[in-house]
Amino acid sequence: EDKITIEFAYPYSHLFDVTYQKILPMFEAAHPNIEVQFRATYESYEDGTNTILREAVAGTLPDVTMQGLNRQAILVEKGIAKSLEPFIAEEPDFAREGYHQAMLDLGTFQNRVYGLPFSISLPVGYYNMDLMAKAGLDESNLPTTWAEVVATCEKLREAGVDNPVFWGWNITGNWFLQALMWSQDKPTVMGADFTLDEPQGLTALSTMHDIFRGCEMQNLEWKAALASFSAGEIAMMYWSTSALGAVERAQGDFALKTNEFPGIERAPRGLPAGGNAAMLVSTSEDPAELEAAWTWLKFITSGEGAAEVARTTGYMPPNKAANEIILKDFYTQFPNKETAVRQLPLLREWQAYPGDNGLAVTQVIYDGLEGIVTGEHDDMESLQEDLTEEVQDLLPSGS
Amino acid sequence: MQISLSGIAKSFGTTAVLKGVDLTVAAGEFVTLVGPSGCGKSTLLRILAGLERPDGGRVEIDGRDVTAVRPADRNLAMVFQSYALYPHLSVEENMMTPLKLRDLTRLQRLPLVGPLLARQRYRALRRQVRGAAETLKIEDLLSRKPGQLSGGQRQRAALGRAMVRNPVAFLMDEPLSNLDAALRVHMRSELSQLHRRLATTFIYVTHDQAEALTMSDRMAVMMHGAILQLGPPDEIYNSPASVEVARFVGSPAINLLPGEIDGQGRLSVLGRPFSWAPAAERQPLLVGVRPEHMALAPEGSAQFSGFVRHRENLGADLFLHLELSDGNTKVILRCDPAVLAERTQGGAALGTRVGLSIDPQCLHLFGSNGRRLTSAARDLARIA
Amino acid sequence: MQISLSGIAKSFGTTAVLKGVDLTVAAGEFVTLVGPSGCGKSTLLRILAGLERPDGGRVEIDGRDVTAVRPADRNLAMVFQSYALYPHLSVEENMMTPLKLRDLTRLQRLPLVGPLLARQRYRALRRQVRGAAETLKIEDLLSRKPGQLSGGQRQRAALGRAMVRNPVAFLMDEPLSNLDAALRVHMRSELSQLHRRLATTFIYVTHDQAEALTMSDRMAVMMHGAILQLGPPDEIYNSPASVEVARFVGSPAINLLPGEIDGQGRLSVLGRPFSWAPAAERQPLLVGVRPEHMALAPEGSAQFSGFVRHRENLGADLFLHLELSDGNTKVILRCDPAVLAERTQGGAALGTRVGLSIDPQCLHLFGSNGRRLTSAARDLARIA
Amino acid sequence: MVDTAVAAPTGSARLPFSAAETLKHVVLILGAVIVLLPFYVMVSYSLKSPAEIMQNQGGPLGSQELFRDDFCVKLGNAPEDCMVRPAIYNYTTAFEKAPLLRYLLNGVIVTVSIFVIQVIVALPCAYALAKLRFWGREAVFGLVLFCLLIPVHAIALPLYIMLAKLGLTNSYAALVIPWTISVFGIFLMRQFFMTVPDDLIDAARMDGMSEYSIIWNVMLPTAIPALLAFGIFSVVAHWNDYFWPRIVVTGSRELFTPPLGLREFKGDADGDNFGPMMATACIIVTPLVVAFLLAQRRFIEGITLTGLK
Amino acid sequence: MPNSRAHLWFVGPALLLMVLILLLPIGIAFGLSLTDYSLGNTGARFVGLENYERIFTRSTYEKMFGATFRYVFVVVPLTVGLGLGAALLIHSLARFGDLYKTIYFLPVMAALIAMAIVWEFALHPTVGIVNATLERGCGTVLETWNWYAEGCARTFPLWLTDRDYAIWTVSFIGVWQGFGFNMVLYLAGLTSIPRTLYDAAEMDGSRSAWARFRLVTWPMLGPTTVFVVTISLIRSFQVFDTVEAFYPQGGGPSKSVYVMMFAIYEKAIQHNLMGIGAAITVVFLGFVMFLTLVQRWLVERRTHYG
Ligand SMILES: Nc1ncnc2c1ncn2[C@@H]1O[C@H](COP(=O)(O)OP(=O)(O)OP(=O)(O)O)[C@@H](O)[C@H]1O
Ligand SMILES: Nc1ncnc2c1ncn2[C@@H]1O[C@H](COP(=O)(O)OP(=O)(O)OP(=O)(O)O)[C@@H](O)[C@H]1O
Ligand SMILES: [Mg+2]
Ligand SMILES: [Mg+2]
Repeated sequence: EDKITIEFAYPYSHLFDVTYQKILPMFEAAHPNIEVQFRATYESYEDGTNTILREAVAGTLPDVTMQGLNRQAILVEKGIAKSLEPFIAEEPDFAREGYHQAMLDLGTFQNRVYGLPFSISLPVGYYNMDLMAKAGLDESNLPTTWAEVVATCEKLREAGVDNPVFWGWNITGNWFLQALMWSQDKPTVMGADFTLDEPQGLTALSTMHDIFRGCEMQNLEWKAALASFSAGEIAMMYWSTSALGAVERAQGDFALKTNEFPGIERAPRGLPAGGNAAMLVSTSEDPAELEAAWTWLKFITSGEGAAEVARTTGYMPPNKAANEIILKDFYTQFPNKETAVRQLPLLREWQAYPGDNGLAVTQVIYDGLEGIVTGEHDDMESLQEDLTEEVQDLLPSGS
Repeated sequence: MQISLSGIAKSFGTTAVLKGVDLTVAAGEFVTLVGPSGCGKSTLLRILAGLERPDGGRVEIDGRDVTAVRPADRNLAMVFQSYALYPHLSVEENMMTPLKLRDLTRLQRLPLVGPLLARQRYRALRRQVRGAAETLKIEDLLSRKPGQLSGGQRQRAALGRAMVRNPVAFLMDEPLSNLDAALRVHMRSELSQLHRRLATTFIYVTHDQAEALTMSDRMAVMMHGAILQLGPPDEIYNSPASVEVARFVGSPAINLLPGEIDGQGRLSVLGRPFSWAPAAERQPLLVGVRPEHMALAPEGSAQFSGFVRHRENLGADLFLHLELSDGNTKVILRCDPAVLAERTQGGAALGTRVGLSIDPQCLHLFGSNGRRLTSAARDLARIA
Repeated sequence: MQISLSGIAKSFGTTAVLKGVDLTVAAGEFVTLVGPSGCGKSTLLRILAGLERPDGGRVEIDGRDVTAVRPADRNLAMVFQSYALYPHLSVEENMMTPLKLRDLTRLQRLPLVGPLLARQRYRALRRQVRGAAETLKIEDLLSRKPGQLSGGQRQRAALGRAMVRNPVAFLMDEPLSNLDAALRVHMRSELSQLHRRLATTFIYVTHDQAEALTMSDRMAVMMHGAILQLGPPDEIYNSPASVEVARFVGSPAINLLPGEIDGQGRLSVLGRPFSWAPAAERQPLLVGVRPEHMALAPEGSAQFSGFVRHRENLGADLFLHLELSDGNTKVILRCDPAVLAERTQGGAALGTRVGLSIDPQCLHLFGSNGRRLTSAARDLARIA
Repeated sequence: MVDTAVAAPTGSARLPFSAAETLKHVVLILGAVIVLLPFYVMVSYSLKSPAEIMQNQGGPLGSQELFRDDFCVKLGNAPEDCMVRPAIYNYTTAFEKAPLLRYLLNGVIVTVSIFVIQVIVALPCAYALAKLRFWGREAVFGLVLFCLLIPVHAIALPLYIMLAKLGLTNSYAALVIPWTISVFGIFLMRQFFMTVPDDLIDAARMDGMSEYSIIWNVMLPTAIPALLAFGIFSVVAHWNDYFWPRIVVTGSRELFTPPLGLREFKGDADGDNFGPMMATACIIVTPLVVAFLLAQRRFIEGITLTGLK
Repeated sequence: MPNSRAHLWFVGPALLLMVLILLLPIGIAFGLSLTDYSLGNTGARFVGLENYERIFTRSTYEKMFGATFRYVFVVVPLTVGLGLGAALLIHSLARFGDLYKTIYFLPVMAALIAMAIVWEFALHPTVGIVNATLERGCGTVLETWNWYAEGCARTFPLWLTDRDYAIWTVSFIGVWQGFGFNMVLYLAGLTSIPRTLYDAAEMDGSRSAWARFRLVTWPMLGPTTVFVVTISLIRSFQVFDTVEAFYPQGGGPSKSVYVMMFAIYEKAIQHNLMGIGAAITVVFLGFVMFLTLVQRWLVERRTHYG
């Protein structure tokens, strides 16, 4: 009988190749009439979005694509992504598959679901326990607020650690800013309104400033930071859970511990979700093919498919069923991977900025934050003002 | 097969390089185009070859108008000053190229396949090449590349490439000018002999008058885009049609002295009356005397006198550069060094005053327009 | 100031290029080194200049050993075949360069600042340059770049650059060989006159014997890295010390005929006995006769006879190439075209048989070792 | 201050290693050390395990101690079966994970077709610009000079859109077409052809060659050194090009060129797989170095003749 | 063959491709620079010169010009100078010239994307080979040098991510990558200088190598220098690969390495704002053309050809 072929593309081959290599045989066993062809992987989320935009012009879109959570909005706005509502409607017991609402929200736009999250990361802290011990800290009393972090820095520096902290402000430009905003339970954009001008905004900026200055943090690029951390020079590193694999692979001879992301004065009240979601971008008119694409999309985001994400990467699956049922022993076996799961209730949207200038906004924020690290900006209030003005100017209502 | 050019005109941009040149070359003739640099010799030759298209005029070969025919279809062979051998091909391949292009089909010319397909034909071509190589005595060099040859050998290889195809005529553009003096003299006689052997038309461009004088049946002296005089070499040497031709032909150059014909029709040179009347109107003249027609004479019997300013002894000849007593005329005279040594002890030292006599029969008279007076002394003498 | 080279030896790799050359040049002399290509002339000159260091031997200038002295400190000036003018500098700057390098400090040589700092000195230098330019008649060209000059003008600019510094001697390496024939003849006399005017030593390298013969006080014939003969040009032309020298000097080359001296000490050439005895032992000989010492003679009175194979009419001279009756000896003889035309109607056509006579006084006899027999006819004649 | 005058009088008396010569070597070796430093790092990393790379340990060649291959473990194998030697791991991964042989083949196909087409297009044009007189020649040459200035990155998107409209993305054509015209090639070859004597061309015409065969039978063989020079420039540029293939090849990996092989190991925010990446880099650069070594003599000669003197 | 139409066939294809592949996209870019087109949108709005206005008013773009010119003015003189220096040294060598030639040409041949990563490691602030080597010097006399002492006290500079060093570091890598290319061009130029000119200089009394260089080598290399400088200018204006490899986002610390080509890429491809990207392209072309013309005009007059 006819085999239906669908095309599929995803980012970060060195991370996800193994995941899909494990999923594919299972899928083929379950659906022998569908053949999934993998396209060249995207180098990064940005590359993924740009590629899809180009392919939309060329008319060579794949059927299913994995996009960064904050990149979904663009594809929806430009009408490239297809709504998944019709397919969800067909599913009799969609909820039972384990998609819980918070996760579905990440892919919901104008009340319609466009993307199903596949792998989720959250910001966490990585600690070199050997160094932390020098500051007199152990597993039980790792810092929970940024103030504590700064205090720890001082102790560490006294103990001869030149470079106590690396705080990943540079990850995708604005993720950590959103993290500080969500910590205070404040979204960064509301509609077309940039909320940095509110008091929470200033708090977020000042917190960063305190960390960078208080810890005399070097402006490291991620690879350099990873190298320094692996070499045992950095004690505390704040970054995405997704890097766990890379960190463990490269780590030197010290005890590594991940722990919850600290908050401002208290534990965070929310954190932005990183990771990617599966979107349907097929241009096919053939219902059978669309159906096949949906089948694949559903397979990888639920059940055994999703579980492989946790097994093979530092990410966690966004699927309740997968996390709670399938992976129970797994997390006890790999406690460092569990930190993110513990933070799951804090999961919030990784917000995109609306309009054509959305990506340029990210850049403006990135540049602003970088100014704090490099010491270009010291007055947070004026930075707050500048950033707000510039970003608002780029957002649709501003023009 | 007769070649004729008529009314050939050619301009580059706004400068007219050729101004209506006519030239007819008989079958088997050796014609030399000679003239100063830039006078248009090469251009004329290139027009004849078809490499350049004239702005006006006709080129005919054997009565057929070929003005618009491609060079390849005129069956002329050309030898270039720089030889223009294909540097990447051996001498044999160089010589074979025109044959291949003419006699083989496109398929047969293919690099590896060709020789297999048409073994017979290739063998025939190779025989032809070998024949030409023997004539030129370069059989041993056939497998060398041009870079491995000396100047004279390259010259011969280039000739060979021209010869193999039995062209209607050979066109040569200063083929010897890249050779050193001794080799040039040698190749001169080789070319002449080749011409006699092949009995093909040669049209030969040079600015070296020695080549033109020694090799050609007829020579054409070109200047400023026009042919000034056309005729056998000795006619041109002995009866130059104009001052320009006279000055160009002969080495060292002809001596030109101011003179005039007075009311009685008597000639005087540098103010000194000569004893005969060239039968022309009263006019100022330029009087030409070749160095070999002047002789040292005892002061008494001499017509002129002057000081020796410089002497060049070439072994066989000795050229004396004299400054005449009038102070601003310089002449060169040739004498036999042995004779001179005998006649004047130690041979006319620099600065000494010597007498000079001129054979009136050997004067060339040019009118104020620069043209030869037809009734010049020597011609008269001949008729007499 | 006397320049002397003694025992100069030089090898490149394993090939010995110079094999112990001795040469002494008197102050103010014009000495020419002549010889075939590759014989080591340039190398010798470069050793003298200091551009090359000899493997053995001494170079002395004015009695001082300069073998290890840098070129810049020998105060010799060199004119190169390719002129070697700095193409980016005007003629004036070119001529000023050696002066600047010698007379100015490093600071004063700086591009823009220098002329401001040392205005006086620059003015003096410029005067010096202008003086030399006047001598050479190139004042008008001073501001041009070499690329805008003709060959002769470049030649003069190069001379100018050498002249300005009043060197001990001028060294010239084939300075005329890049010029065309007419200009070469002209520059020849200019150089001679310059030499007379400056009265400086000239050491001049060429492979063109006409230059050597006409310009030099003495010429040295070099071959295979050694000087074969050194003497005034007419001595070399008239009494070549060996076959090699005789063959090299003279154009067209000397005719060489086989001969011998028999038991009675009588000379015979090509089997024909000659009427005098050169007072040498019995031996086989090579007998040299220059083309101008052969003459056409009526068959009866002729010593030899041959067929005309080729004729070259140069206007003033006519060279006949004859093949002697013995079938394998070829000779060239020179005659006056006018005389020939008179004597033989239409002038010895190709293929006709002509008689040939040789002036026994002008024979050059070379022994089997190639060396001249000192008792050769002509020398005898002279002594007599 | 450099002794440029090779013919200096000291020349012939020069010992194999005089003081000046030694000094030059010292300077050049210092330069070479700096130039080679990254290559040393590259080769050295291609032999090391991830931990050694990150912590800068293991000496120049790495300790070659066994380490665990996570990828293998994640695929469900027992950890003890997944112990590998770094050097072997890095190079085998380079060839397995990224089908590097295939990429190398693609690289050869693409660079060779680009070069061949560039030659086919540029050579006649250069010939016409150098040796034929025709109306508008100066204008065309001016255009060539102008086009030399155009950066590819600036026109990438319009070009992509044009190719997309033709449906040519994700094909060898897409990789090749934008480079079919090399203005640099035209420029270089024109300069070279200017030095070829006119007589040679006229001789070919007299021999009966058409203009077309003059180009291929006379100019091409004469221009081999210049072509070699151009070839090195062209091949180096397109063999190493990362930007353009990344833009047009979005479909199957079958079309990847060697540098895209690097991207398998490029991980951005999540850490890269450096060992295999460096191994890949070493493998990619090797063919070029070999080619350069082979071509070097005539390559420099080629530029010498192209009128850049 | 003046009468044939051969040149049409010869120039035609090249001309056609030139127009289609190079000029048409430039035309399109010019058109787009007047709009706010964004990939994936169906239409675009005509915005006049707004995009250009932005380029010349926003501070980011000021940084763009700053970074570009800083890069160009460091890299061009150094690649040319080092290229010449290396060529002179190698040319004067009796042996081993080929070896050095190959070594110095290596960076030209290496894939920059891989080399960028290598450099990142080599320049790592603590474990990188550069700073590790510098650290060895701590405690020696070098410490009397203030800068060095500071480095020893904490760490030596973060070459790539310190905004005071970044552009110079990137420039250094540009020099590292580019001077071999110029060296080869200069070597070619050197081989074609007639030896007799050096002899003449020697005879004229130039005693030092420097005098000979001033008198002969440098002027004779004039045309090569024109070519080398032109090519280096164009290439360094077009610098992109290193910047993108080191700073995939943002163009370096405080945008200190935000060169024009990266700006074009960031705007047009990363941010999907084709209008602005195209406008920068047009400005870029204008700049390079202007500079090339100026340079030609300045140099051509003083250069001797043939
Ligand atoms: N292709 C051309 N374009 C412009 N001018 C030309 C061209 N070819 C020749 N000329 C000019 O035409 C004139 C005649 O040139 P031609 O080559 O026929 O001279 P020539 O007599 O052969 O000189 P020579 O003895 O130097 O070879 C010269 O002034 C030359 O500059
Ligand atoms: N630098 C060198 N290296 C090796 N061989 C050389 C060098 N210079 C000259 N020779 C060789 O030395 C011999 C003499 O050369 P030289 O230049 O002195 O000859 P020449 O008499 O000047 O010849 P020409 O008349 O051709 O200039 C030649 O065989 C030449 O090949
Ligand atoms: Mg000519
Ligand atoms: Mg010589």
